[in-house]
Amino acid sequence: MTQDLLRLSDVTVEFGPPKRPVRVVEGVSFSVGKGESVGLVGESGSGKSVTSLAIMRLIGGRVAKGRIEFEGRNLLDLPASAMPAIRGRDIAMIFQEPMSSLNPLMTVGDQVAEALLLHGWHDRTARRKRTVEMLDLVGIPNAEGRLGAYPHQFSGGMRQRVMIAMAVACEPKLLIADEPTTALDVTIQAQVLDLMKKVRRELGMAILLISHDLGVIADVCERVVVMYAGRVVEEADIRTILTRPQHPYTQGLLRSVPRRSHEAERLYQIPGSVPPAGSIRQGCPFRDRCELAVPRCAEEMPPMFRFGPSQSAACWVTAAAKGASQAGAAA
Amino acid sequence: MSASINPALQPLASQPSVFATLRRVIFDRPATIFALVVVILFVLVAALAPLIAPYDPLAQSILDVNKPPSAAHPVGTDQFGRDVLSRLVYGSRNSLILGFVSPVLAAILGTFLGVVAGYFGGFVDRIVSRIIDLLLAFPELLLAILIAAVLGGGFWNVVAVLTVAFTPGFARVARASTLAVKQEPYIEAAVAVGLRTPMIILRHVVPNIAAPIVVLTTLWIASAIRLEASLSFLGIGTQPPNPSWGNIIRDGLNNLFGSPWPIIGAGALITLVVLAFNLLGDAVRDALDPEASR
Amino acid sequence: MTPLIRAENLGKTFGASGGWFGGASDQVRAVDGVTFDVEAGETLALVGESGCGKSTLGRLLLRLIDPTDGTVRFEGQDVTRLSSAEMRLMRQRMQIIFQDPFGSLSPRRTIGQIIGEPLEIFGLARGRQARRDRVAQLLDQVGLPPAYMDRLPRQFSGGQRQRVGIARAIAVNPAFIVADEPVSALDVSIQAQIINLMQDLQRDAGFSYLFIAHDLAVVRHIADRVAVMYLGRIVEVGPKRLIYDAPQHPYTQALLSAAPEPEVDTISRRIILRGDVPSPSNIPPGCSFHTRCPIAQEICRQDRPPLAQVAPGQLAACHFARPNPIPVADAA
Amino acid sequence: MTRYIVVRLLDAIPTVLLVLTLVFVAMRILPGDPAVAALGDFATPEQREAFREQMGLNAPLWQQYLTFVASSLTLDFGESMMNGRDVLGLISYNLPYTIELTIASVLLGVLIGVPFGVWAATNANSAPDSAMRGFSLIGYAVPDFYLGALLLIVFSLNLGWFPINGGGEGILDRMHHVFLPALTLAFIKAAFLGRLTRTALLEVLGRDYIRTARAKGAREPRVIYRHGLRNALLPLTTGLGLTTLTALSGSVAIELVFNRPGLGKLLISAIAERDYAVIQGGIVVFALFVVAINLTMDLVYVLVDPRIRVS
Repeated sequence: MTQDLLRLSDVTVEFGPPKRPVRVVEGVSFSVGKGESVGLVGESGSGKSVTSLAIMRLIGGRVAKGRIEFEGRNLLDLPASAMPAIRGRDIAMIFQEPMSSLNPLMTVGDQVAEALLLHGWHDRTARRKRTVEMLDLVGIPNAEGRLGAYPHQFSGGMRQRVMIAMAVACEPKLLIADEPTTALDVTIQAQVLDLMKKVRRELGMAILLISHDLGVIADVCERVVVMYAGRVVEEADIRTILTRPQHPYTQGLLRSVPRRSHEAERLYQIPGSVPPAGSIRQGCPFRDRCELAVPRCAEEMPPMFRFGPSQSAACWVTAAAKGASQAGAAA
Repeated sequence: MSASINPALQPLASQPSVFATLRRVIFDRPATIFALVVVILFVLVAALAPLIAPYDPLAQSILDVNKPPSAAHPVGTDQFGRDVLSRLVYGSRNSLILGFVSPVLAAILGTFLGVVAGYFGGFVDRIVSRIIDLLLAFPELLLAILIAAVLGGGFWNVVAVLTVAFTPGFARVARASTLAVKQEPYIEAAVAVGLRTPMIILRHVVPNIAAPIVVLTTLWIASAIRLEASLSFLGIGTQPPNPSWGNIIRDGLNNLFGSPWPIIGAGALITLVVLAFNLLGDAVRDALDPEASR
Repeated sequence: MTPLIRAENLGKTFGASGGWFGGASDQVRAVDGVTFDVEAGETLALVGESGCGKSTLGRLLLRLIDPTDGTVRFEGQDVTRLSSAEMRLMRQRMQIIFQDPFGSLSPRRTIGQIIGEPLEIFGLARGRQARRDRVAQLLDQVGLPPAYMDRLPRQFSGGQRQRVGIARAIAVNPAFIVADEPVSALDVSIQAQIINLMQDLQRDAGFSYLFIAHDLAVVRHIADRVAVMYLGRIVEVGPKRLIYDAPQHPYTQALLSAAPEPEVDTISRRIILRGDVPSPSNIPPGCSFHTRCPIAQEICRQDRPPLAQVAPGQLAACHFARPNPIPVADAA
Repeated sequence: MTRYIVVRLLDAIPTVLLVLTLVFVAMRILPGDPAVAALGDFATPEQREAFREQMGLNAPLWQQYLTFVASSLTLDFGESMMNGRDVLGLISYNLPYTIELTIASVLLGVLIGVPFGVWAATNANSAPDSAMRGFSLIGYAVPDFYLGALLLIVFSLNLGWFPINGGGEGILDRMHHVFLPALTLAFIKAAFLGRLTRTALLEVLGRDYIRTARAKGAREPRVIYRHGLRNALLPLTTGLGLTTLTALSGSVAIELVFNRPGLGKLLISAIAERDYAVIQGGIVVFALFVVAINLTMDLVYVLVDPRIRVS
């Protein structure tokens, strides 16, 4: 892997009063290389969205610990006033709810143009031309004629296209997409995923895609980070995850999704419920639902063990069985 | 089969009861304790007026006209030599009774109208909500003034006026809440298991719209007290010589050069009591209807 | 042998109206001339995207919504003509499981009261203790400890609430259950639990499901037959094997390829439909899919294709669905 | 948009008719015999008969209704029973004073309340916010006529800065006369508008599109004013309509406190004198005003909200 574009080391995010904090994300480390597309997968309460907002420093909670380095610079060290210059220009973001993520009182043209204006496009004509180009790029038919349209005149899929146009207008080096297709229908989801791949190809940026759906991640991403209850439990390239998952959670997740390759069997089910965010303070967060759990799992959170050149997972049991060694310290 | 599932129950951080929340909301805020004290004092004074008032509120005395505050008359006397403190003490009875009766009557009437209109929809709803909308276009005070202009003053007329002025507000809230609740799948679930409509309304609709109605009732006690004062001030509420905080100010205004004390005293009391009920209403709202707060 | 349920030419038009005079302005044809059967003991999956009318169709079968036209026969009896008292009795035979595990349980009633309500209505367990015993049994059946009977819904997780909803539905021993996207709102790792539970219960009690879903992946395990809906109409229906392996309607094909599965080799050949689903208040003439169809021809803009047999048990509404499409001239 | 405006205007017609019907029902049918209601229990039968004749109360009810609607719509309210003056004339003499008071108090209220609310919202949970909360609590509790009386005692009676009664002649004098009454109402309106601005702005600032604006690199002032306040204008427009209406209703008591001419004072005196024709005229005019203000606000909404404007 070449130089990292984004590197999170031991990031911990807390909400609530400082005296009784709720840790929603704990000790999360992973990185995104230049031009790479990485998926962050997890269920509700896994902390995946909070992690993505923490990178942009757009969360209500506190990053209590850790470093978030972008091109070698720790974003957490920067004064708050330095962040707007980075947001939208270096790191851009799109969100889950296309219906509410656009300002209802501003035309879509103005909203895309605003992203440009905020990052140095002061010439009006150039800005307008670029806005049309971007809307064209994301497949808004008759882009020039739609500049003056308002969001309510667009469907959900179209709004998500506008969001993408706005996000990539300044050619950011990293696009964070937080469940960008969850609110959309299947056929529209296919369109938007296709568009994200196209835009990435044309603009050469890195993508961090957050989703609960491994299928979506498999479609877009080269590498996957699996989160559970605020922690990273496994990380690998996509092919390895799909064929040789090591963490019992990843294994169970893959086996419980209905799909072609195991249609005949009864669906595998992970027992129990997803723990609410911040409810597990000690040991492996998956142990209560894990068939392999041993007493040690309740006492100590397993570190990441290396299972191959591109794969590591946090499980005492599989690591011992496969003789995996502890991955190098995250720094 | 169930043995293999073992869905461990994780009780979400133990859900506090409504009363526990109410207690917390009341006693964690100094302002609410203050409000509670004021309200209790107010109720006690009104209930025990004959014991507390030093004089007969109607007794005139030509010798004691327009006296400033003194030991004998802590808030002075008015232009007829009546003791202002005694008048204020007796005036609280009007505020208390009207303050409670009208909002409660309006809540019952308005909830009934709103639930019926919201649940059944159609023609009934169209008529009811049209009239509600129209009446709501009028501020309560103006509506009360206009109705009182027709009916005239007096205790029961004021009750009627305030009830009519408040009913549309309750009806709107009840209707909107009913419409929202009616969209909830659990209502459809009740239909799907074959429950009769009256039972659906009693079991599944009313308990779930009760919170905003109760909150509104508490908040409107404050409005009722202020409105009664306004009407009495305008001469279309409680009729002299019966004392009411509003008509004490009215009398005071006619005697501006005589003594400002009746105005100052009565106005301060209205402000204090209304403030206290508003604070209490906010507390009840925070306890019962957290989503409506802010 | 009559099927358990037969919907014939079922249709529903919603009309919006407002203002003083209440004139109808926007009409939405949510379900349009739908005909199909559900056999006893089978699971028919009803798949379509948002706004296709699948939930409305499910509610029409149960008469939670009154149809504008057509009939629903339940064991041969026309449900749409029952009086409201007769309909209430009929509800003992047909039940529903909802999508939203948070909204479908009355928030101020304990789960024991919620599950006990249908028992009370139909007099299935007389007396308080008998009812509690039966509720306990039902809770055990859906994998919840009976001790939780006196708790309120908000103390349960989404998956657990969905179990409560299932217990309420099976309490009256129905013959038919509409399951309206029962797992869409749940976490991935919980979905399998619920699907398995529903299958187990069906195996034990022998009722039928109409299982509504928004994509084809989720019904892969539970369906016997699959019906695909688009803009208020069924465009293809058939045995699961044929729908997944030899779909005939281009929309079914697109839907099947659009759902990304976590498989290594699926990524390449994907059919991507252009444009958005048209509004159900303005359905295109001819084949309503022609605005997005990759193989649409002139005939599709003019004639609406009927739902016709393409293989044993498989019907598709496409002019080009037959293995050997007959020439356009002859088709007219 | 045109369609919306036309619909809205047409919709006002039945509303006006309904208002007039309610007034008619309230005045002619509810009290039993209007003659008794108007003249009191002690009037002689002859006086009552004369009253009925004068008011046209001997005609069939439907005819009375039609006459009432027709004369209301042509603003023909007959003559005062006290002094025989034309009611329309009385109203048109008094109305400008009420209008100038209403407008002045709303303007002052907006100027004080909205900036205060923005200040509180952008400093939520700190000192400005607490100040706003205190201000609004007082504003919600203090009766306008009491506040007016206090201001009158201090500034007019004791300090002598402002007149103690009347409406004034000529622009400057009228402004001098209207200032204190307007300030009284404005204080209360500012408390309401300030609180509303704060709530609306905070609500908008929690929306998803605000996060979008931040995510594309907008700095806080731009986020608050361009994206936040613009969207908060929608609830504020409704609030402004409400403020105008409550200012109108508050003007009744304020006119009494400051002893200035105006529609409210006219109505209240008429009630005291049982001047039936003036009461009826006053009620109708007040009611028509309410309908007109609501209609205006709906039309203003069109300008602010593109979801109504474009579609």
